[in-house]
Amino acid sequence: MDLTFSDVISKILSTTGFSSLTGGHVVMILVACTLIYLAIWKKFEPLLLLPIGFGALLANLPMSMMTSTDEGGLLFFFYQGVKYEVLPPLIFLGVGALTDFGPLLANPVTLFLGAAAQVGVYTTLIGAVLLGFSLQEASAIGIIGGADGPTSIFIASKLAPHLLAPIAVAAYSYMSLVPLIQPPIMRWLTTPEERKIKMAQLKPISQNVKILFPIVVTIVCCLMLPGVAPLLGMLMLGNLFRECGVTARLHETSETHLINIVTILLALAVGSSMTAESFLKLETIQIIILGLMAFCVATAGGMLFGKILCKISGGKINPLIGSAGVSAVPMAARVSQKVGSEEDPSNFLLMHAMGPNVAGVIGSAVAAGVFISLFGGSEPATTHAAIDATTQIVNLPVMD
Amino acid sequence: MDLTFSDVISKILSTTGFSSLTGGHVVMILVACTLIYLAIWKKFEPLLLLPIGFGALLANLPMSMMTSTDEGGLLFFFYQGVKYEVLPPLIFLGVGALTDFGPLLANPVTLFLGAAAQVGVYTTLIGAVLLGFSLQEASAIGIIGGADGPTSIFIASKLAPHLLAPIAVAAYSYMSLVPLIQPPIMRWLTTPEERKIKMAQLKPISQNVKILFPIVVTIVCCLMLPGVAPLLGMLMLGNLFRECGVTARLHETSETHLINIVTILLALAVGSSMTAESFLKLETIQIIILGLMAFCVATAGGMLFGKILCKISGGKINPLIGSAGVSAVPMAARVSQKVGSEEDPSNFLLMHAMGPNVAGVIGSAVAAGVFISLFGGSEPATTHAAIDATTQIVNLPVMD
Amino acid sequence: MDLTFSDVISKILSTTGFSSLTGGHVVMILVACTLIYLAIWKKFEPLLLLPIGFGALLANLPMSMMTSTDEGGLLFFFYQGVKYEVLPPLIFLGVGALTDFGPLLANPVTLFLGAAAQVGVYTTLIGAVLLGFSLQEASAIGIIGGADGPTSIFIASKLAPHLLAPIAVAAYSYMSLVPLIQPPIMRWLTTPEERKIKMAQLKPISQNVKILFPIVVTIVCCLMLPGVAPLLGMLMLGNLFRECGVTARLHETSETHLINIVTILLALAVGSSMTAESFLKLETIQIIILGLMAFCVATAGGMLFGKILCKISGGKINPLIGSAGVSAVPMAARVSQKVGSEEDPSNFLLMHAMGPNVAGVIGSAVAAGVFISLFGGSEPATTHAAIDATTQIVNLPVMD
Amino acid sequence: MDASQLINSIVVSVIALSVIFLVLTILIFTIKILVFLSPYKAPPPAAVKTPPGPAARGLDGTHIAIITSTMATYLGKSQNEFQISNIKQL
Amino acid sequence: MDASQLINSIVVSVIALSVIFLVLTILIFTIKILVFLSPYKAPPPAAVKTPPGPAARGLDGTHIAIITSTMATYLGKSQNEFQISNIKQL
Amino acid sequence: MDASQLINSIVVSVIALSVIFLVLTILIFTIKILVFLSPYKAPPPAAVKTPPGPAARGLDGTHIAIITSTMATYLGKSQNEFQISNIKQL
Ligand code: NA
Ligand code: NA
Ligand code: NA
Repeated sequence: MDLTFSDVISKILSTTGFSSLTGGHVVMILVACTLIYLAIWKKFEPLLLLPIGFGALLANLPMSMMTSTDEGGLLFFFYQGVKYEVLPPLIFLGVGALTDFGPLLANPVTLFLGAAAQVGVYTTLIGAVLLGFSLQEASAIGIIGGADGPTSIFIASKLAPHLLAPIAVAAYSYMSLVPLIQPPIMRWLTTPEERKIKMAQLKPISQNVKILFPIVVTIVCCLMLPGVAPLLGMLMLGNLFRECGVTARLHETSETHLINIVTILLALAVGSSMTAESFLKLETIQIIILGLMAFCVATAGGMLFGKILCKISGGKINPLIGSAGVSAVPMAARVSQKVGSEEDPSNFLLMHAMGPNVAGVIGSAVAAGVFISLFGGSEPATTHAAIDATTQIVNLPVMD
Repeated sequence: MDLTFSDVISKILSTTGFSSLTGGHVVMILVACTLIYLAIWKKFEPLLLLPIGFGALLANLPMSMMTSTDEGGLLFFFYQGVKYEVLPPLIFLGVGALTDFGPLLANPVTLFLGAAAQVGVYTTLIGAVLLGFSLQEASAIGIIGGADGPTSIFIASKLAPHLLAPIAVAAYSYMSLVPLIQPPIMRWLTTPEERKIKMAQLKPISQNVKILFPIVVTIVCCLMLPGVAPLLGMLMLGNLFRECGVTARLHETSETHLINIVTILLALAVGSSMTAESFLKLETIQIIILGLMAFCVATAGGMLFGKILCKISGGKINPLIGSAGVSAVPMAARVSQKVGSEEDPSNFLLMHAMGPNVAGVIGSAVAAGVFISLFGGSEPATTHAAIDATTQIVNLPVMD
Repeated sequence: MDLTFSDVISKILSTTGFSSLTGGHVVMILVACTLIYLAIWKKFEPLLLLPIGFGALLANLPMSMMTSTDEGGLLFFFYQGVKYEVLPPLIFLGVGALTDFGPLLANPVTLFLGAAAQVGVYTTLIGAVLLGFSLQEASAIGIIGGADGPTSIFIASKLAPHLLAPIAVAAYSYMSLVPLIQPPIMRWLTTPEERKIKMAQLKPISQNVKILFPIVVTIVCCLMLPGVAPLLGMLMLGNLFRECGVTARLHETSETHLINIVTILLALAVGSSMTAESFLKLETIQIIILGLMAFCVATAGGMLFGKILCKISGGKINPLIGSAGVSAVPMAARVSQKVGSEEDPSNFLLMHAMGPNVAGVIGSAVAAGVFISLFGGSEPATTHAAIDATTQIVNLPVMD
Repeated sequence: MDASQLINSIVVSVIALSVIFLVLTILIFTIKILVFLSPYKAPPPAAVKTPPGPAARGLDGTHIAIITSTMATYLGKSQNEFQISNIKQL
Repeated sequence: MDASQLINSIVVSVIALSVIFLVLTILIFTIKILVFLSPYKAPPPAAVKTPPGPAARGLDGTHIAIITSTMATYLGKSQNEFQISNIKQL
Repeated sequence: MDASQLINSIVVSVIALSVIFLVLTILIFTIKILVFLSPYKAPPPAAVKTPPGPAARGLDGTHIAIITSTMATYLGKSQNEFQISNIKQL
């Protein structure tokens, strides 16, 4: 059989991306470039949004076999780490290694602020149900208000994997927008006098307490909400590596190259799920609006509880640190500092705001645990998923 | 269908860990906390025992799906790296990159001390058979006397996976106890005159010998005992990265972040296999007692052969370096140094003891190879395992 | 049942490698040692050829279960990363993070030199077809002329996996021989006057162009040749991490520990495929000869196009930089510098040669994309491979 | 969406938020107990605490202080403004 | 190997090389457009640009220049021949 | 456990230990051959052996020696007690 010039040319033409480029691809390429633009030039969570955007770009170059569902493709393999929920806990291992819970331990009452900010999760849940989402979907959307990327990805891949991409993008985008979203709400809910409150210096904490804290939190929380064990357990293990003083090697690796490698794989995988079919839907716009609402209500929830604590403590707690309860570490704490110092430049709230800030991480992990307890273990779904997994693995093609 | 408050509350209550907490769980949580305590406050091999203990803690928080057999759980995935024997060889790659075989090459006769210390492996094997263990199980228990964590895990997961957890815990615990276990035996078996022997300075070794050594060891040992290839091959490759002088990048990665990442995964996986059913058994206590015996006899074996070498060499070899043949690098070598300098503070045995110390690593790897040759390849077991593996992989559920 | 001494001894003897050592094994062990020798003492691409050689050594120690096809063996697992084409793109992520495309952007016409050097690929392809190879095989052999290890491995594992080992070895060996292969051809094809041409200093390039370049290249090339997306996409993502200025963490990890870890796994996997059956064939010798031809013709192609550019530009471009179009970064560029400075010691061509040098990487990635478009997606092959993969995965034994 | 879904979501929200407050309240008390059991003790003030690196190599803080003050004298600068950190023993 | 395979390989080669030149030509024009749209602008010359590390810690280039010239004087060496890079503020 | 298991375990132990001694004896002879074939040669004493870093950058050992001795003079310390390792050429 002879190949003629026209045979070969038509073969090449038929395999270019142009031959199957659709409007959906073009729009998604623009969306991907927008994410990359926001990451690089607007510094929106670049460590996540840049590879998410690049993954989305690759996934939407037609015929490149780079979507999360192209079996045997490169990003398909990375996506398995999201689907089987291996990568988000490893990110949390690094987050734990990077987190100093000292300010929280010095002022444990700020844990309430991390709890109060979760009110954003539930108003959003109710809003999502009103818009017609199922309870599972609404829960995954609500957790955007937790302002915690890995938690959002973990819950979305568990309860509503078809909404993973918009939820992850909304979560990371709004985390970057915290310095714009929060200050108006914070000023609106506080009086200048409240904003001027100076807080007493934090008590130092003994090393033993810092070491025991992650162990105790793991036992208490995972006994009550077992579904949160992968996330919270890894977060606390990372923190234990940090505080125990005898595992410097593991601490260093967890907070540098391990979290970096996992971030690259996770972000590309999330990006690879951003196909036109999954992203260009009314639901995406609804999720983006609901996500904004989640952040706003979470901020307000933290602030209002901050005001309550202020009253109860006899004016010793500045309500501005309440907004840091949304987590979004450390941006939200910096916002508290900034809004406070606008009123009184000599007011240093940063360390005080770090307490509710890291409390917010625990708070949304606990919120995630409640959702898993409620919706996570239904028997039929697992069976169905097992069949799914079987089919996927045994049909895995070698790409050639 | 409406959810009532009582529905939701009972759903949450039914999914708390308390609902299925057993006495076994409580005891194992205490065991896990004990391991963490020993790792942090007693500095018992913290790089391994801390994550092992934490993995055991997570595995025994009921319903958290964190045991090594909870298909689809996080630690289940890590455990596959133990089960398929990928992680221990990668640890050995890093160990090789960290090991200087120079003192061994300068005094190759010390390899005999690494061989003699394996006598602990075989007396323990016989003891285990006397207690009713099968030959395979007894071999896996005996290798605790090799004082080499990755080798113990490798052999246990091959010959007696149901005993993996107690074997790993015993191996790492006793390695930490070497400074307590060895000195009485060493003093009891030597005279003050012997302990005062000063050894001649080690000859320098040419770089070419250091480069050729790992290659030659690989060829010789793997030809004679092919089953040891994954362990010994990776150990020697790591050492070749170190000595060859042209792969500094690979050497650095092997001895830092690669071994650290693998250590985290391996230790969590080992910990996740510590369930009440597998750990709270008479066998565990037997293994712990046999393991102590293994260390003691191994120390004595090395010492006695050290005395023989002392005689043969006309008093040029201090028998105290014999105890370093158990491996437990570098603690055992430091113990030789310490016991020697107690008798004569000007006696520096450390570098001399490093020879038998690294010889002990090779010795127990060779011992492992013999076990694999004898018990490793029986056809029915493999077939059975293949069916097992198939079942496990095709039934892998997505967790949700 | 009693084990007698003779039982046990015969069991051990029957499981030594000697019992099944063949001439093929011996020859391959010598080949492996030759590769290790070349890597260490002749500094032939030691980061790759040392672990390739060591992997080949382990694979050919009989009964060690270390070949790429020994299901359940250690290197079998690493080999899956080659087979499913996960590892080469991750190497390219690191290569992109290490590459400065500035000289190319300052003088974009040098991209033509990277294209012209691909002529070596196609003359080799034709030569391979003349020797009886199929078109797919010939394409995989031809890409050796691209002088790019990961590209060669990627294409070989896609189009001709049975030729992977000789192709990878030839590619890396000849890359090391560039300083010997190229200068005679370069001197033969140029006049002393041409070699003395001094080039104008490169224009500086704005940071925005450096950031936009990897994004645009990805879109343009992957739209036209979607099959190249895993390789080129990762290359460009790595470069984006480097240039964007907001992802320093990911950049550092990509260019150090991630690429190092992947290199170890990839090289061992490639080495593990070097069995006597796959390597000791006439085809290997043919591939080695064809590979040399590929490098020579590629060099000549780059030189001749360099002469054309020299003419067109009115003598402003020194044709010596053309040979750098073969890629083999940065050796080929250094060769251009060296041959130029031999003629005139004040002539600094290095930075000018870096343009075609990195262009050669893009050029051979594009050449790979054309091959994938032509031969990569035939339906029957994929089906067959899927069945293969299924069989392999479901039959995976636990080694014991 | 029917009314029952809305009611469900409200029920879930109220209970979930209560659970969060319950869990975090338990954590607060746990922390207070921990802090009570293991209060912070200020470390005893080390008389002349020196950087461990050089000291371990035989160069103690005194040498560094001498070098620093010598250079400070020549430079007319406060000794607090710079630190010599890379002196190694041969 | 029959003649048709040879012809096939030549056809493939010619077209593939053409495609490469086509793709890279497009890239060249793309680069030229990018460079045209975003030309290089020299950064404004910073009056006394100092290494960021020490400066950020309160030691500016002046201090380093003084130390350097002092040592250079004693050593009779050009100041271009060495650099003090490891002074940190305590 | 019956007696045969015990006998088996003793047989296995004796043979295994013998194999270990056999293998390690072979290794000892291999090492001795390697050391014989490639004996250690002391590197020729470089007249003024300097750290490669600075030397490669144009600063040879002489400069460092001068700086070291100058500082040593001022500090009244032996030159063996410290090392300047971080001078880089600009
Ligand atoms: Na939160
Ligand atoms: Na040992
Ligand atoms: Na190339």
